[in-house]
Amino acid sequence: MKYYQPQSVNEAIEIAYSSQGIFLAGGTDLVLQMQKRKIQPKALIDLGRIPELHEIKETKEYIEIGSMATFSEMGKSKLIAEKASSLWLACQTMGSPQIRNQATIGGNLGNCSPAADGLPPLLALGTEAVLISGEGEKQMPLADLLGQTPLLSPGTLIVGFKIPKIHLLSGFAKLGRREALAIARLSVAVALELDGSKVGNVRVALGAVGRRAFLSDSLAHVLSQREFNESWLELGISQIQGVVRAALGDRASAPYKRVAVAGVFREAVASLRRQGGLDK
Amino acid sequence: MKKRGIGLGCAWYGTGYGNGFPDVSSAFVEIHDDGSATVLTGAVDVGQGSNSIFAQIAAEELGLRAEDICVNTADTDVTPDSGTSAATRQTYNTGNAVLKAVRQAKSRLLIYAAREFSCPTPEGIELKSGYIGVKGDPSRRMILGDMVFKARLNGERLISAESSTARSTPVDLTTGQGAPYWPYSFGCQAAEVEVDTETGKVKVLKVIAVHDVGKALNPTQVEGQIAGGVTQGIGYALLEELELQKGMIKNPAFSSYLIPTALDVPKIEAYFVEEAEESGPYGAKGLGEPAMLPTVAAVINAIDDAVGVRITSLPATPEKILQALAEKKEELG
Amino acid sequence: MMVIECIVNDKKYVLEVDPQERLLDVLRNHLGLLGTKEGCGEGECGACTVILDGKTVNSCLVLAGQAHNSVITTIEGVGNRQSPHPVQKAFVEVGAVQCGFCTPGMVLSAKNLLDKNPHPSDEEIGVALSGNLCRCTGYDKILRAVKLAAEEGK
Amino acid sequence: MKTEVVGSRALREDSWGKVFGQTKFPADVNLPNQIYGVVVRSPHPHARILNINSEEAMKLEGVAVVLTANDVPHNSHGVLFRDQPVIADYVRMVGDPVAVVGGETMEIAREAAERIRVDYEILPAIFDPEEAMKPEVPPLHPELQSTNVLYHLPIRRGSMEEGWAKADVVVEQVYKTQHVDHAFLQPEAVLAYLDERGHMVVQTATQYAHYDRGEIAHALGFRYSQVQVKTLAVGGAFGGREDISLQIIAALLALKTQRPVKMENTREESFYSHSKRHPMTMYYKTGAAKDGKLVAMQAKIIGDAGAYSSWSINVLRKSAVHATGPYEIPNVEIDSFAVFTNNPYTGAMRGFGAAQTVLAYESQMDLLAKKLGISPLEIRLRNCFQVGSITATGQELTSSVPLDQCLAKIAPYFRREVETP
Repeated sequence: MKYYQPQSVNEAIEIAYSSQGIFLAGGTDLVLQMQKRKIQPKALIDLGRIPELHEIKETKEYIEIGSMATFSEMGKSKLIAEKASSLWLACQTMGSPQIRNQATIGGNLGNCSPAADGLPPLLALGTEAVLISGEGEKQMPLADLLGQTPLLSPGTLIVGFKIPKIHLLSGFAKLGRREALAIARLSVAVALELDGSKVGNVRVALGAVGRRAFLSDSLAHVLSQREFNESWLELGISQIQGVVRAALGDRASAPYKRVAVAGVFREAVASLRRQGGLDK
Repeated sequence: MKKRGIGLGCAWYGTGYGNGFPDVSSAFVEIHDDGSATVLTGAVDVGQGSNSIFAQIAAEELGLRAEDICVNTADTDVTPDSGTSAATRQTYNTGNAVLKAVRQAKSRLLIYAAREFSCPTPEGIELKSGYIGVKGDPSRRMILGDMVFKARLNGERLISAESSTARSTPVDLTTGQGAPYWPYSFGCQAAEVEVDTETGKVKVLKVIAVHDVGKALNPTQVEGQIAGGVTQGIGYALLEELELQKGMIKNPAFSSYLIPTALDVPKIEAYFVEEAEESGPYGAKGLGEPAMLPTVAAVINAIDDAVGVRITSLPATPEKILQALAEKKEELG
Repeated sequence: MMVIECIVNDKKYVLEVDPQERLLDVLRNHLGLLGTKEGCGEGECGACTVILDGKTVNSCLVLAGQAHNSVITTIEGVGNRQSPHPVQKAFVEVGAVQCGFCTPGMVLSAKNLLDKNPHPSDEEIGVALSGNLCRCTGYDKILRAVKLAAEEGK
Repeated sequence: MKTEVVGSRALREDSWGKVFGQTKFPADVNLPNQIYGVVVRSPHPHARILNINSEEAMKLEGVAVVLTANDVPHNSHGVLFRDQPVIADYVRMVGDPVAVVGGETMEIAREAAERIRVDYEILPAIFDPEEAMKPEVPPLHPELQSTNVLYHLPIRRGSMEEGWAKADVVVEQVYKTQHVDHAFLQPEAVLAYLDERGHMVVQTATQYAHYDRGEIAHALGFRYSQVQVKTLAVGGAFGGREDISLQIIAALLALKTQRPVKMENTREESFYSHSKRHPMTMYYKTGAAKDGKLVAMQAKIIGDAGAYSSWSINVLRKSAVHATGPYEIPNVEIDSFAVFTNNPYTGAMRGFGAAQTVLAYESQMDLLAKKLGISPLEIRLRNCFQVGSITATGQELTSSVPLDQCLAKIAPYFRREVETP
């Protein structure tokens, strides 16, 4: 097996084309799958040495996060804490310190586990994914990308994410079996705009409810343009339980998850309120 | 909603192999020319710290520090059989064997020293702080090593082999009557939990553990056993379960067979009661297993106290708790 | 095979490795640094924790190639009997060591925490050690030891 | 008695080596020219082995040897009965070793293990102990018992009729516990070699070196004096290192190849190569009088022994003896059973049978307290053992029974918390 460490995105794309190798981000999932021989790549293209992929920065319209930003880096970023707090929250509880130091947001999307911690917040925040391949660079809503099968065509590199600076308030909660090193059994990210006491443009994304994280259109519809109060919360709970019911059907985990999502939604909203300084 | 509750659990535990099985430990001891000593025993230190306990026992008897004792264990070419490191038996059983062996090796030295000090009986001799001398007469003492060296030049060999056997009888096969174990250890724990009634998640906030140890030979190690036991007990009560499908383990990995992490452990307060067990070394009895027993009961009882549901099958998963809450709601109409 | 260069415990190495090899195997098999333990091979237990470029990682999830041009600290590079690291000293004094299999990884996670945050809160200590499983101690004395090491550093 | 060193917080000598990473666990020792052993395990819970084809494995360069049941001089081991094969030709659980490969590297040995083809005649398997204990079910170990009930201990004390007559409140409940793994952090590992004396030296982590020596000597046909088991640092045990795991297999490979042999379990292999905590189903009925005194208890305890006996008899005995909890009950009827199934075998684990019954008897105490309208603390204080108490097995507790003192220490905390609204 060949091992490459390109210094630039273009170099990486070229190597991918010529070697038919696969991209290695943090490696916390890929290395395991290689150990178990579930994946036996012809070549590995380690993206760790491409400086631009590590950047976390603010531009006029976006918070931009390079695909190789680790969960620790995001979790320590003041920018993300202030302007993408649901993502920041997800970074605090993902895996363990060691995993957070290694795992990247790009890898989280590339591996695309149903329980991927980073995806529901990015979805709720209306994130655009930036991809590049031999055919050039393109930008598309993450929600659309997650609707595609396969997720990425071979040789496509995830460059990073652009979070529009619209949703100043966002929250996240995750239900795991234990307090650390827990795979999400359910996760909920909520983002919204608050105009006085009225909420607009609500976006709710769920993780570990089905094959991939998804954004719920129906929740967005029902919960937008209302007073932000207790009855809004209760409406949200009953609606999200319906969403989980519909998404899980008769899967073994359904009876539990469709009830438990109430507590997760409540906590996600509570975290949003705290982040927004609404509970002081 | 998050609700809090507190639960109590008591337990008892008969230590040793029990049921009349010959529960024997052995130890060899040699006191060296400089007064330091080596203890050989088959007992394995599996991490619980038995080697330190044996060093402390030998040091106590010889008036030395624990670090003056070499404890070499569990090499079948070298050490005598001391039974398994299980059944909460090494402190008690092998501790007794070491104590007997050290006293035996020491007894020759005492006899020799009594002659040296013109003391009519070895009862009048004591070993303390690296010295050997006449009890109550600080002017008549000698560095222990010097006395041992002298004794050896005069042909004394301060070596010994001893065994200790726990008392136990088989129970009657038709009535179960008998005295199968000795001694028994006791303990109780209180657990405070918080139950999320929406997700069914249980968080253990605090555990108070009080255990009967006869005598704490090393309080640090007693506390260590208790905290370790409590944590395993929490895993047993809430997290751990081997999922079997037609005899096949579906979760043979630490990512799917979950044990508690540092963040799953509550504040643990460990206390112990010291009421000497006459048959134990310095009154000690074992604690390894008893430390984890009451936890599961304390947690399960605390869940009931918090939300009024009785979980009867382990582990108390969020699924089981939510289901029990739903059933309770139905019952109440 | 590929050649990697790295600095391990202040010593520079140039090694020929299979790129699929894990850093854990490189440390144990090529360099004989056996203090780094393998408990699960899937990044769950933290027994193989090392500090790579200032961050703790599970060396069972890092490929040799990823360690190219990096600076690594293993337990062998932390302290010794003549001058133990404050964390090591505290672990012994408090009684945070039982079977000892998790200990090297725990010490490295704790050291790394204190390097970056010399006065951590109890919660920060718990989080810093949450990727290191221990089955013997119940973590209680380990958490206390880290706290003691931090206090002694004040 | 006044003591100085005993009772002090003396430091553990071994902890220094452990904090510096110097301590040698079995995975950390190696010898020049060693080969690596890997076990092929059965994916079936109950099967007869018809044929093992190792041709493809032997074709691989660097494969030293493949061993099967026929290669073991005395193919059995076990703590109570030698009912467990070193290498099975008849499989009773998933994970039974059916072949062993020795290779020049761990990778070669693993690759070769995957190439071994085993033909099984799959036999009907049983997983529910209550099913398995029915007399018409064929026994898994006919050489030990004519049914799958390996052990039954009845405990009878007093008169149940009188007991129930005195009971003002009765609670009846079924409790279940699960299979639990020891999850010690250090997976099993062994280094085995013949030394210059011709003795078999086995360096490993075990709970009982002398037992291991006996089992290795028995299986290989050696004198005890020619087998040395040297225990290295043990990375946690909790009962999971009581039975033999890799020790005999490694020694056998060393004997057959006359080379040092290293074996290391992966975590997954570890799950399959040691015992588990017994799951138990416990049927409990307990009665108390109005004054809070326990008057009668009836319990039926069924423990899943899995495929081999290991310590099951002793474990279920311990369950029975401790089934009342630390309380005086004059009228008691307990029946405890250990039952073979095709589940992973169960054996010793911290608590050893007493860790299951505590769920049952302490739950019963709280349920009774609720019915009686007294506090959980009160009902325990009224019934707990004291010096002079008689247990369900008729044993008089003659000294050091300070449960009341333990409860007294915990009481203030408990009362305070209870009073908090």
